[in-house]
Amino acid sequence: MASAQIHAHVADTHKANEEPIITITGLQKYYGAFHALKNINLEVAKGGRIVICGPSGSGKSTMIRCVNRIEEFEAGSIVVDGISLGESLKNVNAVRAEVGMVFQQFNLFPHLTVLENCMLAPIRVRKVPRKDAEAIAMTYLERVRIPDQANKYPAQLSGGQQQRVAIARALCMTPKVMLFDEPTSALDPEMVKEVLDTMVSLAQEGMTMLCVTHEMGFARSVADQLIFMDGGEIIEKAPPEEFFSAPKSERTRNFLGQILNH
Amino acid sequence: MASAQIHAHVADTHKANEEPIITITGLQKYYGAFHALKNINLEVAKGGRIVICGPSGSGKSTMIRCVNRIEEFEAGSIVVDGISLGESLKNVNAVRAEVGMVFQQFNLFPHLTVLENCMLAPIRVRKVPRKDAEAIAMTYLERVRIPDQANKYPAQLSGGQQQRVAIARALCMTPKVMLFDEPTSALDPEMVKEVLDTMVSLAQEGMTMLCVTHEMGFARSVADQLIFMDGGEIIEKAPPEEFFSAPKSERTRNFLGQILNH
Amino acid sequence: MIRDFGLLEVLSILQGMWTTLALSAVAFIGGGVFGTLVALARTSAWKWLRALAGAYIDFFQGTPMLMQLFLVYYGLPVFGYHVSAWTAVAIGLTLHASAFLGEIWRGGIQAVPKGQSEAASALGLRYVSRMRDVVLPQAVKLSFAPTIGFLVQLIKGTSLAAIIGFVELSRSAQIAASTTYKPLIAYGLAAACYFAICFPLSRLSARYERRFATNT
Amino acid sequence: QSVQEIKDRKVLKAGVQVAQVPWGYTDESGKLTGFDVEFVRLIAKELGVDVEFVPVTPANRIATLLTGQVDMLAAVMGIFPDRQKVVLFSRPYCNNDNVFIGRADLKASGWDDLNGARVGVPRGTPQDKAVTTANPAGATIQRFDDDASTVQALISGQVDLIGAAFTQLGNIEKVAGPGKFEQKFVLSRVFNGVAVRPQSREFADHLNGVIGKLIESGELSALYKQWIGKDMVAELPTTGEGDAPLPVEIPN
Amino acid sequence: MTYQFDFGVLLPYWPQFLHACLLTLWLAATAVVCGFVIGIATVLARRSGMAVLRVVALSYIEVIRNTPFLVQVFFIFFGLPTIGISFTPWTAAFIALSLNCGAFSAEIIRGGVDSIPRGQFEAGAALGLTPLQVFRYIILKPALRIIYPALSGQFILALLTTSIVSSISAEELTSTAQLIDSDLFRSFEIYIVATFLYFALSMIFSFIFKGIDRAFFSYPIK
Ligand SMILES: Nc1ncnc2c1ncn2[C@@H]1O[C@H](COP(=O)(O)OP(=O)(O)OP(=O)(O)O)[C@@H](O)[C@H]1O
Ligand SMILES: Nc1ncnc2c1ncn2[C@@H]1O[C@H](COP(=O)(O)OP(=O)(O)OP(=O)(O)O)[C@@H](O)[C@H]1O
Ligand SMILES: [Mg+2]
Ligand SMILES: [Mg+2]
Repeated sequence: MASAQIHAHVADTHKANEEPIITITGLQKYYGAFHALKNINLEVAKGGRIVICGPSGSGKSTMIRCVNRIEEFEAGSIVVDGISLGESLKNVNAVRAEVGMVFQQFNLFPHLTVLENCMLAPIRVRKVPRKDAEAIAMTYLERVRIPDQANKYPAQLSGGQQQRVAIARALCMTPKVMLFDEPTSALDPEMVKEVLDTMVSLAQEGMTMLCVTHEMGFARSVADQLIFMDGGEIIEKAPPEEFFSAPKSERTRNFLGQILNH
Repeated sequence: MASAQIHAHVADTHKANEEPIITITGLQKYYGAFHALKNINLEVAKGGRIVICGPSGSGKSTMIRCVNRIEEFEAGSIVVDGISLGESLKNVNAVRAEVGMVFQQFNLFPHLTVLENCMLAPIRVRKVPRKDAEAIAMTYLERVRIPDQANKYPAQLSGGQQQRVAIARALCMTPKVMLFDEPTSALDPEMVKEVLDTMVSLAQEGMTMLCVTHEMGFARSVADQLIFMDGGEIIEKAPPEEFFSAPKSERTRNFLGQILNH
Repeated sequence: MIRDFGLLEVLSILQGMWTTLALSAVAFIGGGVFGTLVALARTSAWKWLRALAGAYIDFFQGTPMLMQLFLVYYGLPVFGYHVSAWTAVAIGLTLHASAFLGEIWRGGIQAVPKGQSEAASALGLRYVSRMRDVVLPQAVKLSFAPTIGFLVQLIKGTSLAAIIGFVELSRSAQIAASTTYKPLIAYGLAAACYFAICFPLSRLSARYERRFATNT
Repeated sequence: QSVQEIKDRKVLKAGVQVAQVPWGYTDESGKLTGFDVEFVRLIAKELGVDVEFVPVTPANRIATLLTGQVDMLAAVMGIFPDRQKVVLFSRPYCNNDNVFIGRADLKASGWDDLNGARVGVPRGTPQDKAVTTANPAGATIQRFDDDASTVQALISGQVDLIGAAFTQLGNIEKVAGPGKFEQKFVLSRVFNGVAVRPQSREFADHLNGVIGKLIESGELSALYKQWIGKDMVAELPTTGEGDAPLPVEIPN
Repeated sequence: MTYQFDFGVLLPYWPQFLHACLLTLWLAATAVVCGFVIGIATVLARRSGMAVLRVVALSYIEVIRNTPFLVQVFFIFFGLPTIGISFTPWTAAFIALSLNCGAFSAEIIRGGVDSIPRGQFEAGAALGLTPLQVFRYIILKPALRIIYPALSGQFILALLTTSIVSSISAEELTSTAQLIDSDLFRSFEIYIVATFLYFALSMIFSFIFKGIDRAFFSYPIK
């Protein structure tokens, strides 16, 4: 496994800072009568790399979408980099500018070129001049190793390339935290690796990451904490060695059995 | 892996018959100017279980779609169970009735119940009376272990259940050959197994199968031949042991490296 | 002789509403039957048939319905076919509606995922069964909202049948306006009648549209 | 179209206007009546046949006649040279005076007073033709679909003056109240005739006979008095063809 | 055949027909542009946070869509003067047609916006864009691309609808045809010519629309 030697290195960068950059306390979320998140508590240290897994419908997406308030929630609080997500619209936008997000379905803007996709938010939100925005965009496109695709439209790229553009687009806002929601599960198998490699290198540079994924190889080598969710709750939270070798909960064991066993 | 002990058993049923049930000779297929299949030659023995893999766009779907003429082709011939796919419309329909097909996207008919989905073709094509068609449908729904869902609509089922209905629907025409086009790749990870199990049990009963899939565990334990395609050509064809341990072609090795290595 | 706007006017406008409903029914049924054929022709495998259906649709969508009715009703006798007003309006509205419905349903047919007809082919179903059992039921559902939307247009459009002598909702309002010189009341009442017919249909259409937006 | 055919069929198909008070309209009891309608009933009685009334509008009446949907038109149709070219007119059966009606406070006694005025006329009518030909300096001409809209435009103040048949003034006063609007000047006297298809000369001749008889017996002028409320001109022209029945200018 | 066709007599009238076509085209084009702007404003109002705006927008759409255009024209031309607002026929026609187009395009545009995957809105929000920015920079263009056929169809309908404004004395193709008819009584020839002129105009319209389509919506999609 290519990422094996990376592991030690990633672990190093981490330990340095321990003040939490994300603090989730008593989070409750309902869809109508349906209780989607039940009292979620979580702290993520700066540079922390959390991988979240669990069966479909367990609330993984809902949880990370609450972090940048794409989803509203009913009770509890989420503090990101000292900014509390209260009712104020201003805080919401402040948080969103600090938190990058990458979706399963890429969600690139189809009518804009790759470059324009990356320039949009810096220009409109950060009011960066066009020229500078372009320079920033090119930097991050090089970072994900597709500067040569800058003038193509999303539809002209492969899934793996699209997802790397999505990552670059989020990075252009220089976020302090990156959220990933199953970034590789809409990809053809041979493209999964190129996206995971990009994420690994992000982790190496100390980016704080919350990542929903079932790529257990990636989890094993990159995560410093694994979380297993089921029925809207965090059932298990442990460092990878412990998580895979000695899961405390029966449900975690079953789930791992299912996804590792075919 | 649960299917390991099945392997020997499946292999037994097979060797008995060796006359080819599918013969593909010099198959050429163009999409406009794009050469999608380049001189494909393949023989499948009765009871043969072929697994086809290869990168996206390599022509895997195109090839198996040619077998039941959902795709037209420009040159070459395909003989299925002695029926040649010439120009005659009659032959096309004769072949289609002998060949079942299961798609990645299930393609169940959303306006019909599970039972009606299964009864449609026997009634309209084989002119089976309604009563008998229902009996046949129930038999195969039991076979895929969801007789209790018979009166639901596809949208009310999980992906794994839908795909098993799709298999049952194809079986209701008592086909001699089953084609599978990535039957598990649109499924959530925890549903993959139930569909693979259904396919394994079909193989055990001696069904001739052509299956495009990247589930290498399944391929290893069920297939008697693995095919690797790239750029519209068959690059490698070998029994599983040989295919995995000593692939002749560089491209096969790379591909296997990519999909097994994360 | 000029008189106040009274019960008689109200009754005659309500009477006109029935004629409007009857005309709309004729147009919708005739247009539905032929519209299906137009839609099938527009999606057929033969290029010339598609082109023909396309020209037919272009012509009837590209000229005012007023002119179409006029040319059918006054034009057919010129060529020796004497037809009753009902026959003429049935022909005219059917031609008009079939072009529009044909185009709407073509959209519906093409919106049914290709996998559906592929799966049907793979099961050995032939064209007729493929269309009747698999594609059309879904296409009709998918195009339900625009179909009802067009029905609303059609109901309002049947007012043009006045040109060939039908005293329907608009024309009866016009007559009431001329005998009372109270056009605002007369047309206002007609508008209320149209609204009473069309609004529930529009709501229905919107509800279906939403249902599909959430279902797919 | 021969008279015999109509008699054999036992039905006379006549095109009339049905929203043109007091010429043709439905009364309070819902019955179609008016001067033209009752006139047609007299003709049918003379022929010994029933009548089937076909509603027509100024816009479609000629097409309705020429395509054979009706046998004749008695649809407030004045005899004009251009109409004579496409249909055959019977001898006139009444006169219809075209006038201008305007706001009471407006001073207008002829074309020259129309500078700056907005003049409404029903499209394609004699009034329309007259204004269009006169093209009074400084006036804006607005054309409407029918008399009702034209009158409505006057009442709602969208125009200052309208060209209309003299029968309209009574209608306007009924709606707007007396004294607000008045007849300004008379434009012309038009003679209405029955129109038939050009080939139906025999039918036209027959109609001429019937009309002559009705005039002689005084039935027609009584009918006119009853519906229009004025006396019919004593000396109607005796033919629908040539220059004789054409409108007479009435000098202001 | 009881009727003899004679198209020759129409020949001297060609300048009038041409003029009428241009007027019709001008009325339709200005009303369509204006209606489109009204349509977008209405869609934004319907999605806005203020309940009043939403109700006003919804009532506007429903009333216009469910009553005949003729009645709307009459109301504006004959009805509004009773409360002291009056327009020239041409202005009244323009206002009525713009309002009519506005309501229909609002419904179409809304359909287009609804058909944009939710992920697009979310991705925009996740980048820190405000809702209005998301609409302007992310949603509008793809939505327009999807509804473009419906929209251009609606605009051709608007072109054909102009025929109705002749009833309030606005001069356009239909009223010109009727005027010529009252000169000539050659109804068939005139209506056939008018029909083909309308057809030609709508073909020109759809040609222009195709051009716009190619120019603005030509980014590739799968
Ligand atoms: N907009 C919504 N309205 C109502 N219910 C919702 C909505 N979004 C999600 N849910 C429900 O909330 C639960 C959690 O959904 P969520 O998307 O967070 O699950 P997940 O763990 O991400 O699953 P998956 O692996 O399928 O993405 C599910 O039961 C889902 O049906
Ligand atoms: N209808 C079509 N028109 C034009 N090109 C097509 C069409 N269908 C497929 N192709 C092209 O043919 C090639 C082979 O396609 P095919 O779907 O067979 O690939 P595949 O191996 O099944 O890929 P995947 O793993 O993505 O399903 C691809 O390059 C594809 O772009
Ligand atoms: Mg999720
Ligand atoms: Mg494929």
